[in-house]
Amino acid sequence: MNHMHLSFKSISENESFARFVVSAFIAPLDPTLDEVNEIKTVVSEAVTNAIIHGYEQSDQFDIYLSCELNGDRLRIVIEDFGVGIKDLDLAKEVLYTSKPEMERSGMGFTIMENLMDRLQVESAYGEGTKVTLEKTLHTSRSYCQ
Amino acid sequence: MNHMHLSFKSISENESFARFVVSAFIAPLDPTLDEVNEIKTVVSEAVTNAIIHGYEQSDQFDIYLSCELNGDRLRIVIEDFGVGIKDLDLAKEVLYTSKPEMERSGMGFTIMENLMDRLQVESAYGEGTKVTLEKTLHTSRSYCQ
Amino acid sequence: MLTYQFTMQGNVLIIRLSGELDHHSAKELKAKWQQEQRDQNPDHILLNLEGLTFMDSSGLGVILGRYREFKQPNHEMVVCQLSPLVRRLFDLSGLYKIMQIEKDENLALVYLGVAS
Amino acid sequence: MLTYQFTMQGNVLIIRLSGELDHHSAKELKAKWQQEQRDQNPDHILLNLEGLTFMDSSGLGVILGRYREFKQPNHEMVVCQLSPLVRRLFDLSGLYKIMQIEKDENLALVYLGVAS
Ligand SMILES: Nc1ncnc2c1ncn2[C@@H]1O[C@H](COP(=O)(O)OP(=O)(O)O)[C@@H](O)[C@H]1O
Ligand SMILES: Nc1ncnc2c1ncn2[C@@H]1O[C@H](COP(=O)(O)OP(=O)(O)O)[C@@H](O)[C@H]1O
Repeated sequence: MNHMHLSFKSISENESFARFVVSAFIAPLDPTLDEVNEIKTVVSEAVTNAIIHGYEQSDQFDIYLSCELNGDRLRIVIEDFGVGIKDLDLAKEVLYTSKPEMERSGMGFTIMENLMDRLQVESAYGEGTKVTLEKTLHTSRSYCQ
Repeated sequence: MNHMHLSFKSISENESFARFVVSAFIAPLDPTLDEVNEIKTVVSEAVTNAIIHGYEQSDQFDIYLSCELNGDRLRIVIEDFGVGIKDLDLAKEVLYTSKPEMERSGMGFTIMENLMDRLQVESAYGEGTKVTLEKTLHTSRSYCQ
Repeated sequence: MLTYQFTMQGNVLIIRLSGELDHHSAKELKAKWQQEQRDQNPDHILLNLEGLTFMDSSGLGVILGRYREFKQPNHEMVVCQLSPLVRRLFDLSGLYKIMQIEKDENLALVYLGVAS
Repeated sequence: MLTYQFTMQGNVLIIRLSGELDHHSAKELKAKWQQEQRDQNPDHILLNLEGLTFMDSSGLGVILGRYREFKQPNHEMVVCQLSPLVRRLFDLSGLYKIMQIEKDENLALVYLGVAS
């Protein structure tokens, strides 16, 4: 069992920082490179959404990221206290984006859903959004145990 | 200006995690490899102390690490809510250690003091210890500005 | 960090990306790419992703954005050297169906009729 | 992560460390080192730090601990391949004065009278 809680400024420089932190956190499990890249991708999607949509690119707020490892089961929570999502079903649709003028692809939630075992989105309009991502890592270490 | 706040479990696996997080946080400043290694060293000293001395190797507690970047000025705070330090002057003496049986070298504070511009230790016996480390990074980026 | 290299080969603008393509780096890439396109006025574009160590849906967005600006009957845009994960992102988004994907630069140049 | 390689060359136990030597990895290194010393019963020890990408004061502690156990008039322990930062840690702690430091394995073996 291991866990960590992180908060950081909502600036785009911190997208790569967040990816790096999560990959360092899971490193002791000796995950495959593919797994690391998948995890980095979903973290990047959720953190980018918090910056662009949640906080509408204001750098005055913080994003909250926590990770929990239970054996080889990883849970990642990414939370913002920004604008929130009015229509969650619409938001999760493939290719739907509320910011096409920013060249968003509308693929964030679809990618999170596809690369992880489980995606849960909780959001209250005007209050914020909490994304929970779960995946069992098929690491060399867990195979050996 | 950038900042981050991190908490993580007091287990020795997280010593390298803490080092990595701090080096990823300062990466956008493009610091020299020497500077990165110095920063990693002092973070490792303070986090190890929190695990060994502060929490006496119990894995039931959390360590708090925060970083603040103001231009090229870096401030790192590492805090535990463990046993605290009775005699701070003694603790800071070169080669003094309260745990020689664990092969501690008693060099932690001396190294932090030498590798950083400023070291501040606040501790209350029975309440915990807070170590503040400061350094101006002589990064390529700050030279260019 | 993302780095890019722009080269003209015949009437083809070759764009080689290295490093991490995310929302942060996509902003700068878009500006440089548009500038280069204006300056060089190429007939075709070849995008080589071989050097990418990371790409997410912001990468899809910037690529699709350029594709939409550029694509005309006499203008082709080809993408090559997709990692398995990037290939998966192209699949999920349907980009795989609308854009021309090739294995490497040589095959892409053959496709564009500029074999080397 | 720390990895180690133990080799006997004549009467010298050569220990080569790679990776990160901190409090976490020092615990395991101590056990392996003591075991190897018992098994091989060397006259001298040569510690090569060339492969280390990180070392802090927990590394000083485990090295000093082994030095204290081993050092006798007929037993020498030599350390080589210190990075500038590790060299600084040795300086600060005074270890630089009490232990024999050499540039590389060859010079260390010459010092031990086992030139290769
Ligand atoms: N953290 C968030 N806060 C507010 N709205 C969000 C957040 N995350 C996603 N959304 C909404 O959901 C939509 C779909 O998100 P996503 O699938 O990631 O696509 P994209 O980011 O490309 O728009 C966004 O366009 C936005 O309207
Ligand atoms: N976080 C802490 N909590 C309690 N005591 C501490 C803490 N950090 C340091 N100390 C005390 O200060 C002493 C000196 O610390 P340091 O110079 O790092 O040497 P070492 O860790 O090798 O003992 C320790 O032996 C311990 O008694």
